[in-house]
Amino acid sequence: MTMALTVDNLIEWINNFSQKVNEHKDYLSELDTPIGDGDHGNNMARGVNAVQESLTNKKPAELTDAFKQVAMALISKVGGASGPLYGTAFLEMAKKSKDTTDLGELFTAANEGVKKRGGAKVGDKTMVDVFEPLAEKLTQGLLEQSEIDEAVEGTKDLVAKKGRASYLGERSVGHLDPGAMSSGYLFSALIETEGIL
Amino acid sequence: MTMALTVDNLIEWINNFSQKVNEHKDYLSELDTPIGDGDHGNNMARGVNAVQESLTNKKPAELTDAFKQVAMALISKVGGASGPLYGTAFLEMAKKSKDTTDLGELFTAANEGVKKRGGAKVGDKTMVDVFEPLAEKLTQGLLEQSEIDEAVEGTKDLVAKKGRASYLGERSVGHLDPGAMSSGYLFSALIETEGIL
Amino acid sequence: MKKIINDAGNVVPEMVDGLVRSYPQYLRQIPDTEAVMRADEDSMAGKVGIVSGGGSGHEPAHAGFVGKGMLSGAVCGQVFTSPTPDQIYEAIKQADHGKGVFLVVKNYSGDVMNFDMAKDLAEVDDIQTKTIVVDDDIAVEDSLFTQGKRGVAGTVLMHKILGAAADQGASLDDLDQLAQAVLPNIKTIGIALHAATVPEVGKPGFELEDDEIEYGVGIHSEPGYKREKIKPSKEMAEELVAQIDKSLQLDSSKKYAVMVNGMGATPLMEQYIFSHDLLDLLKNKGITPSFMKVGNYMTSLDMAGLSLTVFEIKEDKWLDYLNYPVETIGW
Amino acid sequence: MKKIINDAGNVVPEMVDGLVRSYPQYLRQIPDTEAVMRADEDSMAGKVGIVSGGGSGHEPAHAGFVGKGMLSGAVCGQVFTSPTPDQIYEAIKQADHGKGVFLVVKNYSGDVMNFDMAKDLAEVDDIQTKTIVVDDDIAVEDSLFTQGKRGVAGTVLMHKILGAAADQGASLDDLDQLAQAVLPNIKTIGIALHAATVPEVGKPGFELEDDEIEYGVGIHSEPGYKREKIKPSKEMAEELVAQIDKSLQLDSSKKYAVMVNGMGATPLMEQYIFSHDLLDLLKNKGITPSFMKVGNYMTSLDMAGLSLTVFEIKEDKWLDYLNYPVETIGW
Ligand SMILES: Nc1ncnc2c1ncn2[C@@H]1O[C@H](COP(=O)(O)OP(=O)(O)O)[C@@H](O)[C@H]1O
Ligand SMILES: Nc1ncnc2c1ncn2[C@@H]1O[C@H](COP(=O)(O)OP(=O)(O)O)[C@@H](O)[C@H]1O
Ligand SMILES: [Mg+2]
Ligand SMILES: [Mg+2]
Ligand SMILES: [Mg+2]
Ligand SMILES: [Mg+2]
Repeated sequence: MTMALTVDNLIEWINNFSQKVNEHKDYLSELDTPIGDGDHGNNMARGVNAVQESLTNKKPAELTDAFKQVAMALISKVGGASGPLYGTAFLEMAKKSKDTTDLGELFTAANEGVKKRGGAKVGDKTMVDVFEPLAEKLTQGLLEQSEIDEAVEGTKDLVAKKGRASYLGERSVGHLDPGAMSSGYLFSALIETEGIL
Repeated sequence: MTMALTVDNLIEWINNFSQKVNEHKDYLSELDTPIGDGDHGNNMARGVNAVQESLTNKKPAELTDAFKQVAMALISKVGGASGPLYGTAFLEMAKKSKDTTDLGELFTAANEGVKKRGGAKVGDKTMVDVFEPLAEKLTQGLLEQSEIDEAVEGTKDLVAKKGRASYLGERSVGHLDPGAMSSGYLFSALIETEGIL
Repeated sequence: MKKIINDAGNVVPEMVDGLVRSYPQYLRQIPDTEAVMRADEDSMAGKVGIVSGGGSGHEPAHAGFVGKGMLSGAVCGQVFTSPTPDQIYEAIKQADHGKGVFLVVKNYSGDVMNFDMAKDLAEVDDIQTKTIVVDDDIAVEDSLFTQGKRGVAGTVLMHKILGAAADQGASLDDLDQLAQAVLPNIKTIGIALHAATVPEVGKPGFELEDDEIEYGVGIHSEPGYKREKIKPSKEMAEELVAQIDKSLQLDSSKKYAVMVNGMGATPLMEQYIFSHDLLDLLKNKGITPSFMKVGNYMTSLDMAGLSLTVFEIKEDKWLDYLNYPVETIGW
Repeated sequence: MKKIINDAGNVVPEMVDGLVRSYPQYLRQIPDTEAVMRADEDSMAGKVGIVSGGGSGHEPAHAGFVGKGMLSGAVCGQVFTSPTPDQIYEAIKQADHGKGVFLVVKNYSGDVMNFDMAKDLAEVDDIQTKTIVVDDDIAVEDSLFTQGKRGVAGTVLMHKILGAAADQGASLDDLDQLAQAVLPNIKTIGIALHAATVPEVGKPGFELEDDEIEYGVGIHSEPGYKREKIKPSKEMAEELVAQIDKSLQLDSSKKYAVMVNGMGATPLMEQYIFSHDLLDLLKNKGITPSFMKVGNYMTSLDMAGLSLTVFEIKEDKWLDYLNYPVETIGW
């Protein structure tokens, strides 16, 4: 078994992600309550369920199609801030997948897309605080669960500069960022997908 | 000291009544909660306070004027069901006081007025269940606190036929009628007014 | 009790002041009263005036329906307490332009008696009056020996119809006939998730558990006819439609107006969801309403819940009256 | 949680269905979306369309402001969640009559990004669009490095003004200039007595004690800037006016429009009492509003509380736009 991204293990990866999101749906919404509007779990669950429906209804032939189907389902079902951001991430990976199947490169493109769409940078207490360092780790072939945990945990002490949590200013400190947590699941799901890394 | 109704002891009587109503304001509203709309105490307090203001601002020269002042203050301040009923009672006493100062006759006239205005009769679980038997006792010169208590208590087991409590039908049983209770205070206040009976 | 008020004993005068000063284009207050008249009452010259009123706590009823095409005046009593005859009388005087004044009264002992006394006062001035006593609430059994049914949200439809007719020149007798003809066709039934708190009382009129609802409540926290565990909106709609059906015999060959009325603390979202279920149920009976309103029209302070009013439109003219343009805050 | 709903995950489609079917004279739904358009959109031929939208839970906003003289369409997202680009794009397509479409967006990351993506899609079809991002809430400090201020109830005034101008034939550029000129003059600040409960969450967004209120809340149960024991209405009004004053420098030589907006569970009685106190405070400053609205316009589900919006009317034309007649459910 070659260690490479294929349509099949991409689908397995996304299924793993869906499972985690559904399992932790209430937890994600809970994280979104003190520093947001309490809907992140519901938003993401609506999204990943639509993704699974899309992938089941029509199995993509190509990697690029697969990424695009994921992106479109997320864009048209999630809404809120995370919808366009996750959607953009997968849309950028779709584009990039025409040239490469390297997950490091794909996630670097995804991270650039998210930063452009939302205007956030590292330290703003958003999903970028997970995407950026972990894209780097992926590139280095060093992605591990402990790195993921560290990136997610790292958002706790930050002051939010983007998204709803930024309305709280200093009072956002002490809370994990919900979008960082869901992004963490995306990377964990990758680790748990055999043969993809 | 002759035992007769005068402007002075009428004012004292009304003052006693006001005091009782204010003291038991919350209790009257509480009685009005399970079988009414919880405002009888507030309605009556607003009324008797207006009466006192009226009698203080302009001391009536004649008994008829005194009754009329009481009636007008109640009519224009109480509202609800009890306003026109108490107002009518005192208006009828004002009319009757041109011919007699006998409290039995006055209250008989008051009771007739209340019955005509509201269409209730004895047994309908209203203030009539206090006015009618006690007007009779007054006529006989036999008004005592025990009679008052009995009349008021007697409303407990009745099914309401008039007023808001009637919407409850059988479920009004087991609750004292708030208007009967406040009427009870009017009669108790009479007993406590020296030289009036 | 948590409310945006100052003194619980002073809510009505402050409310009326705030209302009239916020909407001077529609309303003016009769000095030294809590009676509110049309700012353009003079343009009613030659027409019959319509005066309504009742206890406060039902906003926008009734002052919110004062204006061109609807009421001439509304008299605001204390919270849940009928207004007094002297104030009703002042409103009658101002609403009279020589053609008489029509009074819309809800069927509560207090309202009926106070309006009656006001009529007596107006009679002395030779002001002609007629009255309709609205009793649209079907939750209470009717009976000759009791007060009978209550007047609730359907009263607003009565205001609308009479207001349109009066604006088009109907006489006092015309209005009387119209009101009598319309009345038996308006039926309302309500549901509560949480009772109202009267400011001077400070606690809800009755207690419901976190998962309980009450069917058949009135607009003064009067308890209803049964209490149940909360159900999906669709099942609540089924219960209310079944009650209305019993009383109106809903029939696809007839025309209906429907009003879904929020009780004060129930958001429009829930009212629209209920309407969705309601319209489905009616559709199953072959009925599409000819006229519909959804919103807060006759509230009960901060009560959570809603009422359903169905009005059988027996004459096309009635539908025209419902659609007749008005200039009010609340319609 | 006690609500008149069926499935917590299905509240928005059911709500939109109920709304549109209750008011077919005003609204129609774009099939397979939760986007709501004017029933008479065709009469907008030759005019610029105006599309707004956002998360649901703010009823009557935004669909209740769709109609002649106001919005062409409103896109209803999930509860408190921005609508998605595909649905916004559908509304843009239908609102375009060759003169372009103006978008009114509230300043939330999600709304801004989703509307941006929809604009990108419309560009492919050569539909011209311009956008105003409304950020009237002064409870949040502005800053170049953050998302900045939120869009709240003042957005409704923006709808009103742009809708009136568009109906009178303003071009896309005219509307853009108008919106830019108006925006800095609209300021809003809110207060909560009780937070909202999102149906899918099932409990309030934050907890307040029985005697606590929160100043500066948003319309999604975002906490505000301070929490205090409940006070008389007059003192709450003082706090809110002081905040507005800091930001607008209230001055008796200027003209103002004022909107008192109920949050969903606060009855009109309390809103009118607050308005009474507010008008007294303004009067002390020599100010009588040139225009005023009191009621539920931009709610937050079943949140108890209200917001105060003050809009400095710098041009008489703006006042004309506010007074321009509309045919909507919610204005
Ligand atoms: N501008 C932004 N850039 C990057 N991430 C963002 C931005 N705004 C919000 N987010 C992310 O989105 C998450 C919130 O998503 P969600 O709750 O679904 O949307 P909403 O805030 O609209 O309710 C935040 O926790 C954060 O990680
Ligand atoms: N038709 C009637 N005849 C006699 N008494 C009545 C009638 N209707 C009501 N009452 C009396 O009025 C009392 C209620 O008064 P109150 O609470 O002040 O008025 P409301 O019922 O309008 O709130 C009842 O307890 C009853 O004694
Ligand atoms: Mg969120
Ligand atoms: Mg009472
Ligand atoms: Mg009462
Ligand atoms: Mg959201």
